[in-house]
Amino acid sequence: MSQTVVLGVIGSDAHVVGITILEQAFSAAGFDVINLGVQTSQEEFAEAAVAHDAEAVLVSSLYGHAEQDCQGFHEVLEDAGVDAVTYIGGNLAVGQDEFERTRRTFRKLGFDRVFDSETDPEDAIAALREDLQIRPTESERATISS
Amino acid sequence: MSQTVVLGVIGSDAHVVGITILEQAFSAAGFDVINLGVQTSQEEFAEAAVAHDAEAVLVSSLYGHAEQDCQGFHEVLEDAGVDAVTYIGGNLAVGQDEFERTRRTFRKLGFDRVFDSETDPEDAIAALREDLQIRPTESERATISS
Amino acid sequence: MIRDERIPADELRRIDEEIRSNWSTGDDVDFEDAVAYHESLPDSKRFADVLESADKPLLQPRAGVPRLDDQIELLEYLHREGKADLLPTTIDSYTRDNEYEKAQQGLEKARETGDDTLNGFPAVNHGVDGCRELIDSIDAPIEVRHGTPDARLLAAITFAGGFQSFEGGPISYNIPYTKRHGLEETIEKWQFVDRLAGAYTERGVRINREPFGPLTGTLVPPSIAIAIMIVEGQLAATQGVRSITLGYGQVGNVVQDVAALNALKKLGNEYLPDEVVVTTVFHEWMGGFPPDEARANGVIGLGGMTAAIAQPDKVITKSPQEFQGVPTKEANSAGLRTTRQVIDMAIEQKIDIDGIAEEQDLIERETRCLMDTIFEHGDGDVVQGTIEAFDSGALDVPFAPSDSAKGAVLPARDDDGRVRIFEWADLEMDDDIKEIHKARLSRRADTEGRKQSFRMVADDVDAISDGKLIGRPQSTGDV
Amino acid sequence: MIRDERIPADELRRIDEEIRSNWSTGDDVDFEDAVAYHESLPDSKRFADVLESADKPLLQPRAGVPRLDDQIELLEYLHREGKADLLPTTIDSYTRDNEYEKAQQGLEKARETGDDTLNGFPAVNHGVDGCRELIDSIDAPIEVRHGTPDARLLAAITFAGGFQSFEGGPISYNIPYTKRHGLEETIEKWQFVDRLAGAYTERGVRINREPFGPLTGTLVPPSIAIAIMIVEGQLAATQGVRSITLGYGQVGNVVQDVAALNALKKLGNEYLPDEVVVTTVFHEWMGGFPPDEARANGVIGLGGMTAAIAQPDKVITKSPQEFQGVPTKEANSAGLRTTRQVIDMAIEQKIDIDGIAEEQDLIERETRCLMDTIFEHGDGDVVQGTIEAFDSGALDVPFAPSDSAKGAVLPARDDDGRVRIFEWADLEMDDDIKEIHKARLSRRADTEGRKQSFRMVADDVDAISDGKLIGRPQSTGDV
Repeated sequence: MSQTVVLGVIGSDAHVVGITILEQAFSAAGFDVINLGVQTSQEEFAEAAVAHDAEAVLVSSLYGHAEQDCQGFHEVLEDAGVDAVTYIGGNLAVGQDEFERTRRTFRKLGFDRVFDSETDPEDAIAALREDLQIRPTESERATISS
Repeated sequence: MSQTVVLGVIGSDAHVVGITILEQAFSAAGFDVINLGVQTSQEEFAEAAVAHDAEAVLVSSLYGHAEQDCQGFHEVLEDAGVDAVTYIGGNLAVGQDEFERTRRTFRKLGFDRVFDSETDPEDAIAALREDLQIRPTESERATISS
Repeated sequence: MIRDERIPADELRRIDEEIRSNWSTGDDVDFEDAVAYHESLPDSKRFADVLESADKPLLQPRAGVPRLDDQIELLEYLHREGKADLLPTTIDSYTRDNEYEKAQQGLEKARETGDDTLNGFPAVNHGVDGCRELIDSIDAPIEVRHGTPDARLLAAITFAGGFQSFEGGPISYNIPYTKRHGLEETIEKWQFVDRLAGAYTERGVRINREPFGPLTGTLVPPSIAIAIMIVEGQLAATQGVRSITLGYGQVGNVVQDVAALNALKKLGNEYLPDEVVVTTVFHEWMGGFPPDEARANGVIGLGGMTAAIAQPDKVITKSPQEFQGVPTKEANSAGLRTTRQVIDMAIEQKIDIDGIAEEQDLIERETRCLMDTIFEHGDGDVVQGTIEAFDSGALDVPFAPSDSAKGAVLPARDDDGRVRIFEWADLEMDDDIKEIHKARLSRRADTEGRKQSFRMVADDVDAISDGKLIGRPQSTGDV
Repeated sequence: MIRDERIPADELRRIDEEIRSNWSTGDDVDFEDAVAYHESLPDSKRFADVLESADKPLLQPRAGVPRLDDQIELLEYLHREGKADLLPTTIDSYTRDNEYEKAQQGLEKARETGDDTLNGFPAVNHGVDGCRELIDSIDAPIEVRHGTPDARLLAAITFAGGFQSFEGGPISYNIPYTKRHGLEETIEKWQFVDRLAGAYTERGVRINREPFGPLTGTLVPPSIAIAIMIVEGQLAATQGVRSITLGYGQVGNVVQDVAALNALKKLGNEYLPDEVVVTTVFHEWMGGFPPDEARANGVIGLGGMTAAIAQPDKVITKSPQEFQGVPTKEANSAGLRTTRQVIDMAIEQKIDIDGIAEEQDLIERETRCLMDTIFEHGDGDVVQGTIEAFDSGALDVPFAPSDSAKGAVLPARDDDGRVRIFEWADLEMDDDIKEIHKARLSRRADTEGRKQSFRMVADDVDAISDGKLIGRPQSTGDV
């Protein structure tokens, strides 16, 4: 049975290319993907996660305001009764902030994993499989080893 | 009767393009041109001016050492008995020296006229005609006015 | 039901009065006074005339800062040091969202602190007099560039303020810019903008209109961009616009870019009414730029070369600082001069590249498929057809953030670097054309020894910023 | 009488000993030890192998500073930050004039003060050990670049020091660089350099030799450059050189440049013996650069584009600071990266321009005329033929400062920007070819409404630094 991930760009951010590619990548990897698109509010993430009984919520942000957009996000999820793995990725800080510091910030906000904008979709998929304890299917393993 | 000009690049300077164009321009304007080429010494200018009974000596310099290359040049010409109009043109100073200052420097060294590297050959020809009191020929005037 | 019909004069007046009441500066707009002001402008400031009579591509940068005196200084600099032929005034984000109060606060803060608290020039807040001071100060035509779904008040004020060119359109300033504005809504609002431009045109003041060709700026297949340009051109023409500049964003493959600009010009002239003067604008690469300024100059160089060969009427230039966002005025000027040098060195050369006619033919056939489906979806009405075609996915734009487009179509480069369609979704297209795309992408997959997949799309999106045109897998690239 | 014959082994040894006594560091040269050192070098430092096996154009800048540690740092920077594939070591002017004592004083002063008191790296003074320290420090092949009429000692020391590529030749390092060295003299001296490279080659150490293609760097007609490249290649091959890189300097017309590089490769392979591996190097524009760095980047962009289409084996890059003279290492790297970006974006595209084959055919015919006259002048001996042909003016180079060339031939651009010959003087050429040039220049004169004259030549010399390719009269240009 396939697992469901909710995907979206948080806040007022309108960068769509990244999540379009993530949507394709997760679909191809066998997940059911609910793509909320750009300019998605915290509440919309929570509603979608509940409605689709999502195993994972993947948040993207590229315009540098992720930290303020994610304040209280995990409280909103908890209040709605969402119990899903949460990832965030993208350009998470304005300026030349060292990424380790950024990672700590978003871990503290409640995200299970934090990715920078250079991350390949495959890495996020591999991480999610590990976190959800899913093994690649036979055909995918064949692709990977070929 | 055509007038003779001696032309050359002074010192160790090997920039040939400018004098090649000057040679063509003065020839086309009806002068007899003795082109001494690059890397010409003060003495070679003097010898050529005497040998060809030149009305004008035109010195070119583009590598920034014109001032030291021209020290004592007019004494050498005088000692050889040269009584010609002398012009100098090119990149006459290293760096962003204001051109008026450069002009004064070379006027003091004895040159009758000083030109910067942006000067058109036509301007030098017009100046020389004025200094030697030559009028353009009929056909040239026709070209100019056409 | 909204249709492609000219807004009647009384309706024009009604909307005009209504939208002018949205902000205090709307009161100062007087149409007769505005026409007189335009008539007083010298030839050098008449945008349409300058653009249409040019004998080589004119260059225009992007630029906008909040304060009037700073904007004057910036445009003077770009004109003098960058040798820009045409100048822009880029509008701030609050104004694009019709948040004039927030723009006012930002402007006042900018005036107090001297900081650029807005990311553009809030023309509505500056009002008619502020705009005219700008127009008076600069001896070149100036265009309003923005990204506003509802640009009615902005148009009313900037037209009265002396601007003679206005970028945007109901699709091109909706689909790539906003999530929740419906297409019907933006078409209605832009019909007013075009109708107002038409009203000036009727009085001899030809306001130039420029649909935004690059759309989402990311590997947009030429035929999709061209079809949308034609639709927006038709909508503007219906409302009385007579000077229309159709846009196209560089994809980076020279043959495809030249072919696309040729097709844009040809089909624009074919589809738009004879009384419209059609010109074209080429946008230097709108996708991700390399972070390194030296490499960015290489991208700009390729753009200049393409412009020299295709000879569009106008080129919108990029700067070596594109990666960082808004460039300094020096970098902006540098982008202009690098482009100028390449164009001026190459434009007198006869550079006829093989295969342009074939590629142009393919682009034209694709565009006609899309235009046909639009007309069919609307039973002959282009407005209804556009709305319905986007709704069904028969017309679509890759990477569209708007809910008004499916955004399901996906592009990828073929083995030569031309943009093809990898995922068609519901896009309407003849099967034989789909086969051509499939075969080209299959050839690339063979070269790279991998299956066609979304992975190519992702690699292609990053390729130019990583220093290549085609997103080849790492292993087959150089080290 | 000097002829194109291989220097006998005993004569090689005699000259070698004689020239090594010209400066103290000559004592340290030991051929067997040098061969062993070369054999110890990793594949990544074998110049000929790296160049000949590359699957795309390799990039190489120009760079040389007096102190060894500074030179190491500079080359490391250009390798790391500029991503140069091949590295240079440019030699100082005193060494080029064989003034080793003055170079020594400059080097000592540089060591004391830290200033760059020399305009390059005095390799003779650094000696064999100094050169090897440089070779050991840099993980890339390095070429010696200079401009030395008598480069015998420089070659002896740098070959023993581990350099595997050496620029120059008896014509290309005489005609454009010096006034009073006779051709017979420089040919004799370069026969030794080539013979020494050949001696290493016999032992399996293939020293790459690179005649300097751009010559005077100012509108050199392609056929003249190619003929001289072939002659220098033949002279090197006679002495046993087996890896020869023929050079060509960009003229700025894409069709002519691509045609010339094609012709250079084809005729080089045809005229040189089969056992020689012929490669080509393309020099980005060697004439006057715009003072403005942004415009200079445009010139570099056109160079990169040309290289992407013609695909030479190597490209010598320019920097945006070309106008000022020696660039900073940052600017030098920027030129490399701008070129790399353009090449990598364009090289996978199929860009076949019409008319290249015709232009190439013309260049080949012209080159054959010149080669025929050289052989005729020398009764079959290329050395005597070259000397005699230059003496009679049947072979000539425009703007040559050397007394060994008449320098009477003058080039001008045609209406398409291709370099044609305006003044033939005594240059040997078939009449029908002369007619072609005349007709092309006549068309330009018609376009410009002026007579063909030296004025076009003068205008063309300045055109690129003034922002155009063709030196049109002001009145017909834009304002």
